[in-house]
Amino acid sequence: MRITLREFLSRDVTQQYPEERWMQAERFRGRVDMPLDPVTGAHKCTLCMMCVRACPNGSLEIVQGKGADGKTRILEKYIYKLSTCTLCGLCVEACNFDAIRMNHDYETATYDRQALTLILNEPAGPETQEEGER
Amino acid sequence: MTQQPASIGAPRAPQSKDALKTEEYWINMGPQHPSTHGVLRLVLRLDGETVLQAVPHLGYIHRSVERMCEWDTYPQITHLTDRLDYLSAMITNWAWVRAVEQAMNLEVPERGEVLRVIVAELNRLASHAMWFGAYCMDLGAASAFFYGFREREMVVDLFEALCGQRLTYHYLRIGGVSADLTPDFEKRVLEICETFKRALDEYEGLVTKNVVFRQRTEGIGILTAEKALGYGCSGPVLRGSGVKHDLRKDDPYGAYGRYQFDVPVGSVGDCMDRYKVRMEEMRQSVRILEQAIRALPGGPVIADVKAIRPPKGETYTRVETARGDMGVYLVSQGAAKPYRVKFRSPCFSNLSCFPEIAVGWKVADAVSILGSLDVVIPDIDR
Amino acid sequence: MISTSLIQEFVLHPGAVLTDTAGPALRTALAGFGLGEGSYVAVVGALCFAAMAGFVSGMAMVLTLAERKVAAYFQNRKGPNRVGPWGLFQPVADMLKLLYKEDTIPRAADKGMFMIAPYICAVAMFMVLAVLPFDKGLSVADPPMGLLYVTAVSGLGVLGILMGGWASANKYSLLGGIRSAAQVVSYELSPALAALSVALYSGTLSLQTIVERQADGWNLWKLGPTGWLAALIYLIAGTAEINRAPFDLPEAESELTAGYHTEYSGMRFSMFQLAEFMNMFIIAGMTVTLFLGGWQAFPLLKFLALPGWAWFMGKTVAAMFAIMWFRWTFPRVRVDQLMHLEWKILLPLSFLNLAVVALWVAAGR
Amino acid sequence: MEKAALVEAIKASFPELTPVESGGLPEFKVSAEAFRPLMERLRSDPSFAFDYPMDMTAVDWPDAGVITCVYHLYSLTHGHKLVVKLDALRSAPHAPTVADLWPACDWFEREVYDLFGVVFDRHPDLRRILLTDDWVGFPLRKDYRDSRIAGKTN
Repeated sequence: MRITLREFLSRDVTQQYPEERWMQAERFRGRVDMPLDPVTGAHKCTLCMMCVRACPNGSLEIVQGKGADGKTRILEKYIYKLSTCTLCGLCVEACNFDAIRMNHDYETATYDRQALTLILNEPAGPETQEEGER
Repeated sequence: MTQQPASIGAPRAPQSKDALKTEEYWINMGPQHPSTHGVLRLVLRLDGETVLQAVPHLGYIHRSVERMCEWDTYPQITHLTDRLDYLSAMITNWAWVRAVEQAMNLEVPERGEVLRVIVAELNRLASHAMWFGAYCMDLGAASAFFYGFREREMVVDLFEALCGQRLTYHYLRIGGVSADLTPDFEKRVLEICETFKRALDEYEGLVTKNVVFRQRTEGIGILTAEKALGYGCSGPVLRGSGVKHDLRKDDPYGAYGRYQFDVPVGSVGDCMDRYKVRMEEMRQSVRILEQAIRALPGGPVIADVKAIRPPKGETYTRVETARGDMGVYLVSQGAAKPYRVKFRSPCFSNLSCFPEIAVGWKVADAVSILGSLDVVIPDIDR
Repeated sequence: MISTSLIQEFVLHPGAVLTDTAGPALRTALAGFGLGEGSYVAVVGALCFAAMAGFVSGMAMVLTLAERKVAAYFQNRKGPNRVGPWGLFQPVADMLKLLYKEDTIPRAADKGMFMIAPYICAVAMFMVLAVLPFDKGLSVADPPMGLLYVTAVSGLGVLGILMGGWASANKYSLLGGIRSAAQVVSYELSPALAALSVALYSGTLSLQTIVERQADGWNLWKLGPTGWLAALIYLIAGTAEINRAPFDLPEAESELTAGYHTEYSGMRFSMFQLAEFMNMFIIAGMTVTLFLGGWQAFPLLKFLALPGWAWFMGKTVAAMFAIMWFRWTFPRVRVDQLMHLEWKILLPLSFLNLAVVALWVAAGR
Repeated sequence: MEKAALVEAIKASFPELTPVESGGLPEFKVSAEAFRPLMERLRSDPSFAFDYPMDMTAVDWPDAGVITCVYHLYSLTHGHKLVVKLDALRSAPHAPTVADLWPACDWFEREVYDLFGVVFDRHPDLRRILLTDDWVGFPLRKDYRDSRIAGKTN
């Protein structure tokens, strides 16, 4: 009894979620996301397909398109199926060009399944956080 | 309900002629039930409140992880093992990673081994803290659940800082660990050790010495040593029955050989013994952590291994998770994907003794016994 | 005619005001309409029921919030604080939810009994509440054998629980109902005996006079160690009688999901909740009346001159806090241990206690 | 005791058994007839004292037309491990049960029956343990195809 009273008087440890936000750790693995290279302003992806092969759940898919001069291959669509992704981080490790990373976005619930299939390489990209506020 | 074949079960007590005419009846405990810790269905045959026979039905969360392993390459399988015994995900990672390293007899750098021990013991602390909360909730003391989780939260925050996830860590890699420690890691681990020491004394006072708790656990669900061995129980369940068997000592692996810690053993094998063994194990884990943090070797954390392709052949390795020994039987044909993988789940065997030790006890005791076995259902169904 | 001094007087001594001024005024007013004594009783009865219903719904709302807040602080968390400041409107939200929620009746349920059960619990609770002495003269009725009445009627609540458990055609509810039948019936005995030792000492069964006799000191001290023992037995057995932890077997969350009221929802469920919370209030109130001097002031703090009912409510809130404190500290007892505790420990103790008090009273204190 | 000593000791009492040469644990491949006596001996003989059934599973070899039941045994007293393998024909896989020697094998064998289809003779309660009772087919067999598995099948 004495102990529960002591707990009764000690401060509470819960966190009021919507108001107080949890500051994730630096290495927090949220959703996969393709930031813009601050130097060139473009995506760093070189279509080497390493990440697609590394992903155990087949949630990455790259659609290639023809470049302006008809020969070079350019990245058309970098499709990321968040619905099958298990946030294991193997793709980020496999990428040698540091093109993709896992940002701190953990509120990824949506109302319809299609919204879970994201196209990561649009210039703006789905509300990707800026490079700074990682 | 199909009539369950009575593999193990007690016949009803003989009815004296003039006794009140009572009937036995079947009751479904699960798959949705507050104290089965997941989707486990126990069909109980009751006579009033006394359990005459318990027939567990498994497989509600069977994802056939073993079949999925045949599709993925070796590194990809590591993240699958997070989802087996999710309360000691670090240690289940280690079980898989150790199997592949043994198959390729790959040398793990010293710092990687020590980090694995630290992370495994932290995970054991978090898992036992969670079990403590859930077990007290099963017996009715709801507030102890929150105290258990308050302690566990510190460890989970540390893991988030270390590897980025709070439950499915995927921190270990074949050949070592994926990332080195964060700068404030040592300080936080020592902080956790202090908190757990104080918390364990508080739990002792709140629960262990509590008369009602002792009445609900002492002498209940006796699992004799011989039966425990026969049923293949392991971990705190086996040690609770008085058998001193801990893989970290009997089948040493990793850097456990460097640290002094003793293996708590129960005597009778009732719920209280299993409870005491786990509480003592938490203290031993704190001891290991303190020794490990003070002597952290330098150097790389992962061996650089190019192609992970174990030669043709098979290995069987075991690791001590928070619930018992988790074995990995790996058969490889030299390809990039394993030919056959079998995860020996500690909870599967720990639960197999339940139908025998739950007979004759009340429904409330069945809940207490199941809680003391500390089963994690995805680990059973795989 | 309603002068401020009357109101101020009413606040201080509601009982006296009601019996001396309001009662005769009402009687003459009715006589004016040519209605006799019978209608006077009917009107007073209706008024009392309205007052009690108001008090009960107000108290239930306060208690639901208090229970959740106290539980939360015991568990290092905040409890409801979203609906209104510090969660004050949470009970209103709960009430609205329960009103609008559909009253599902399981298909296999025994409809009649299923619908009646919660109201029997509520009725039992109301009947006991009628006798509780809130202040000098401020209780709906003050029968000379009040204590006997309370012990008799509080056994009625178990009927509702048993019917609820049986009617919802669900094995878990049946188990809960049967458990509560065994529990409440067997936990009638020791509190009755503990209360009897107090009645023996104060020479009456009427609650009001018991409280009056405690003017010069609470029974707890006057009865000495037997007083302490009787109070402890009453509180423990009382908690068990209203199915609250650590004896909450009928609605054991971890074994029977929610025991007898698993299948209930909406208004019927709120009736069960209402009965449970008010039972807690009653047990606390009875403990205060019997042992802690009802609406008598603290002997040391007499100078505060608070009205009687404020003392009563204050002590009852303290007693309720203790009951809640039990709930969040102890694990649940098993059914046979529950019976063992009553029949083999509490009952002999209360008999012994009664014997000692009887001897002491016979020897003439 | 040491691996070589253990292998010798077993060969002494069961001459017709040939240990399998592999880098790992001591291993024996056993025929169905010699299986029960060996297991009973391993269980009861104090010099072996294999009292702890570590694991029991099966591996499907479609091209060899056989399902191999693999028993991993461990002795707590002596601390040594042993692997015993028993082949069952894929067409009608049968194997004698050891559930009476080690109760743990009751559930292990039920799981192998459930996922591989190996019928264990004289098993007390041979039912599917993981899948629903009316499941068709045995998922862990290499030739098991299921239309519902999206994407990968091999």
